[in-house]
Amino acid sequence: MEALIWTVFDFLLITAMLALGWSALSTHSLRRGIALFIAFGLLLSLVWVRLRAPDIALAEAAIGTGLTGALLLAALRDEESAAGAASTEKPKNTIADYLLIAATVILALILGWALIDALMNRQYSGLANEVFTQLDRSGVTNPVTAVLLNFRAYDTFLELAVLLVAVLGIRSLNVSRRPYLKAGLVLSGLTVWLVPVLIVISAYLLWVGAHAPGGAFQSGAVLAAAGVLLRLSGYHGAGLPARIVIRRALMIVGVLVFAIIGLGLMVLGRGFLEYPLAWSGSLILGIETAATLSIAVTLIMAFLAGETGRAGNQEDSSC
Amino acid sequence: MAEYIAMALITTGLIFFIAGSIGLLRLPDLYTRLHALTKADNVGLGMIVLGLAIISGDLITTFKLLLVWLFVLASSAASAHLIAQRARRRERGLWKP
Amino acid sequence: MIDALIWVILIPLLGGLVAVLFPRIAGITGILSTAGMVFACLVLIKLVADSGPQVYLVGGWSAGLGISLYADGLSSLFLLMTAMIALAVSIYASSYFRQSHLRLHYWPLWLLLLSALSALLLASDLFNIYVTLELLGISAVALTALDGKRPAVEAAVRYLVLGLLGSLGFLAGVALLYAAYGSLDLATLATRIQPGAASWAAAALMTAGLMIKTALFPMHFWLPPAHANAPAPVSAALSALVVKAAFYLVLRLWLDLFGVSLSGGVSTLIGLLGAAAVLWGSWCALQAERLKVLAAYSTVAQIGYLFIFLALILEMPVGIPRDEAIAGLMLMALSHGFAKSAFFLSTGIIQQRQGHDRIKELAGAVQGMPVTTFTLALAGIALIGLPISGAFLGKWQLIDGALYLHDWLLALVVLAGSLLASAYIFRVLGQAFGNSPYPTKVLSIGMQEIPAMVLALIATLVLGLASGPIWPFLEVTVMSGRAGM
Amino acid sequence: MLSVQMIYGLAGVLLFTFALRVALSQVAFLRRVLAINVAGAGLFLVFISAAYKGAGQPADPVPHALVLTGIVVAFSATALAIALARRLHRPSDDD
Repeated sequence: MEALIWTVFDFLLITAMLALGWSALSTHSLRRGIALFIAFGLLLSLVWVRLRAPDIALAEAAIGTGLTGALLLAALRDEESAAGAASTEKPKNTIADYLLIAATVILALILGWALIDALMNRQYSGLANEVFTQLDRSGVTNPVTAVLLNFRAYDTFLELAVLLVAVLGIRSLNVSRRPYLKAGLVLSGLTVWLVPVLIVISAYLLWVGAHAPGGAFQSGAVLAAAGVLLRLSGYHGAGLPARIVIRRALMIVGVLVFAIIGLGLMVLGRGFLEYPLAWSGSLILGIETAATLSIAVTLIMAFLAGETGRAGNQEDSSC
Repeated sequence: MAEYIAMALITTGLIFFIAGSIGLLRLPDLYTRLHALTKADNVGLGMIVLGLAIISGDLITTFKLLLVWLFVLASSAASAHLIAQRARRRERGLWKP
Repeated sequence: MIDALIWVILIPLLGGLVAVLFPRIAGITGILSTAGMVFACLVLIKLVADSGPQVYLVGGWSAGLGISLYADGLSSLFLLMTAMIALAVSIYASSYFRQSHLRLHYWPLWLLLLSALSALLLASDLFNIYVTLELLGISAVALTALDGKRPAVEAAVRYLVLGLLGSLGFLAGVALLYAAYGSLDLATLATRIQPGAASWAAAALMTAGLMIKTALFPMHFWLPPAHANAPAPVSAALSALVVKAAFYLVLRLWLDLFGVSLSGGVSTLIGLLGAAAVLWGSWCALQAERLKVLAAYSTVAQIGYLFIFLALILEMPVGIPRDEAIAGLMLMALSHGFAKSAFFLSTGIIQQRQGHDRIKELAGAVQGMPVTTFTLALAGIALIGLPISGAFLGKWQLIDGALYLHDWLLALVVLAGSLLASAYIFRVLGQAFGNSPYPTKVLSIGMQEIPAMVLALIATLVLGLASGPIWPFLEVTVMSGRAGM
Repeated sequence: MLSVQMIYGLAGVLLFTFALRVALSQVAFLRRVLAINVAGAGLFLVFISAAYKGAGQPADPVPHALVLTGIVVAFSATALAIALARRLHRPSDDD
């Protein structure tokens, strides 16, 4: 009986997700497309929870839907003010489109067949048991954080560099957005009350990451949400430090701490990012705190499109 | 016994959600829809949170669930107000994009 | 000593961070970091030459669980090329960007691009390769759109969209391989992979994704606007390094992972696409109005040669002719890298001095900038593949390999491509000779002309005459074969 | 366990291919950015469904870490794409 309930639930969840995904991409009005995309992202977080991936659900809701959605809506606001009316073009299907549809149907069939073949006769189960046997030597008990910050720490190191490069690229384009108007009573009331709570939650998420779903990326995203909320309610600096030098330092602190700890361990004769067993817990926490700070600052600057805001001195138009 | 109370609470909560969505589809203009959504969904969520708290039993999860409910209440009330305010201004032609 | 692998990645990365924090000393940090990178690469080459391929387990975990870096003959030679070109471009850029406000944004992005390149050339874990590909793509796009003018930003937008689609294709392949064989490490996957639907689809997807990134013929339309509109030092790096790093990945995947069991009909397809790229790229280069567009289309053609080479290697049975072919491919890739970067750098000098790079109005360039035109001529020799250049030896091996496989069509295409290449190079050189009697002064901008000339000299003289040691170096390391380890 | 992996994996493939079609067709730039995000989500679904080990056992954490990295990389690419689009709509002051 219970299996039946689960299959019905799976069926409903998948059809809802596919329907949302399909409609987000094929509605005529871009504004409705973005709204549906945000709904799709939230439903996707539900799918991650269903597939027993709570860390991904947190990150999907915070970064994949929340911040990406905020970014898209801000982009829409600029595009609409530039283009006047909301863009409601009806894409007419040319022959190229039909060809493309045929090609993607074939691709879908090939990929589906390949996936079924991969899952059916699968001799090697993934790296799960390797991770669980080594888990006690990783310094944290949450397996995803162990993989992210110990076993595959080099991946996370490069990924923080990707985030940094993206923001450096945005900064060089110098496309700062018009600041928002001073918020009315309700929004500023909400902001004054919500922002401190968001900061506490982000600290909690950072701390809990060691033994339960959470960690640097989720807490960085929540901190960035506080910054975005400040920005929306009229605080131009969006909570970022006013002085340019501090802002630059915060941008790179995540990658820098990673590199310094890696090099420090090499000086002590161990490999790059090869944590000694005794300190690995605290080293990971140190890296995570620095990563949270730089993730939050870079995500906020991505939303601001790199503008320093009125508070920053105008030595150069972007920090 | 607690199971059944929780079950009852959650189903009534669901009924409120369904009422909210029907309100969204059927009601004529923006303001009434906003009204339906924020009112019905928040009560529905309150019911579900209560039901889940009973099922979970321990205090910390109950507190977290209440926190979730508080956040949804605050954000949906604030956003409903903002949407309504923007619609009012647009009607009176005050709004400049 | 094995830490050289990590230092090659860390030096430019730390340089980039310093350049973000202290923009005033960004130029010097850039030059010092690239010099450090060259030194680390030389140490690495010596290490690989003495004791064979090096594996570095990052974080001390075994290859299955953790990520391992791998340096063999192929990757360390590409790394050395990257480091040397990077040093020359950095010296060039420190004077090219001296006045402009772009200096603040150029150096951090450039140094992070270099660390992405070295991380990619040393990666041996599939998902790690995906992350380095993204890091490379995003920094290249940011650099392309650096001067913020409309054509550059439009080219950067198209480059980003196609780059993301390429990375998604690659990631789809990684997902299938992990679902089927439960590992991400190249060495373990090479032992586990068998021909089947999953490995076929993964090979097709990954190769298609990387073909977009190398701008192979049908998917090349994003490259000319991007490379032509980017600032000169950026387009030199894009053409010589970024596009070639993606080709290196195709080579690595087909030699190590998919090679044995899956080549089949794929090599004929790759050969055909390569041939089409050679002909189409050279033909468009002949029509190009501007020097930079000509250089960009010549990159499309040169990538075509490399893919023809790959098709031949896949068809050859393992043995001496195959090692020769791989060494020949290596020589062509290296000499194109040096020659193309020299070509773009000297085009940048012409553009800065004369305000434009239209080929028709180049008259008098020889008199005004004799050294720059000399570098253009040297680079042209290496691009065509005339005798004293690495490309000549490479093309010799290419035609030799094609004849070995009795593939007359490919040999014909290579000859036709070289003919077209000489046509468009001599068209440029012909325009450069003006009528004013004698050169006013030899060196117009030392800091910019000398690095460009050194690169061109490496492409022609060093690779042409002194490329002896490459053969044993390549054969010892690449042929030892990763799967056996 | 296998059927759950299969259903969600195939749903991921469907999402990926459909979003790829929209991303490749000539539509407004913001819509193509949306399509690339949805395609990425489809791929992540294939990853995580392969990692699902049934209701009882904990799932394989390695794909979870990969998808987390993927989400952040996707965000950075989207942020850069949107900034580039803004630059196109707004001729810069020094033009």
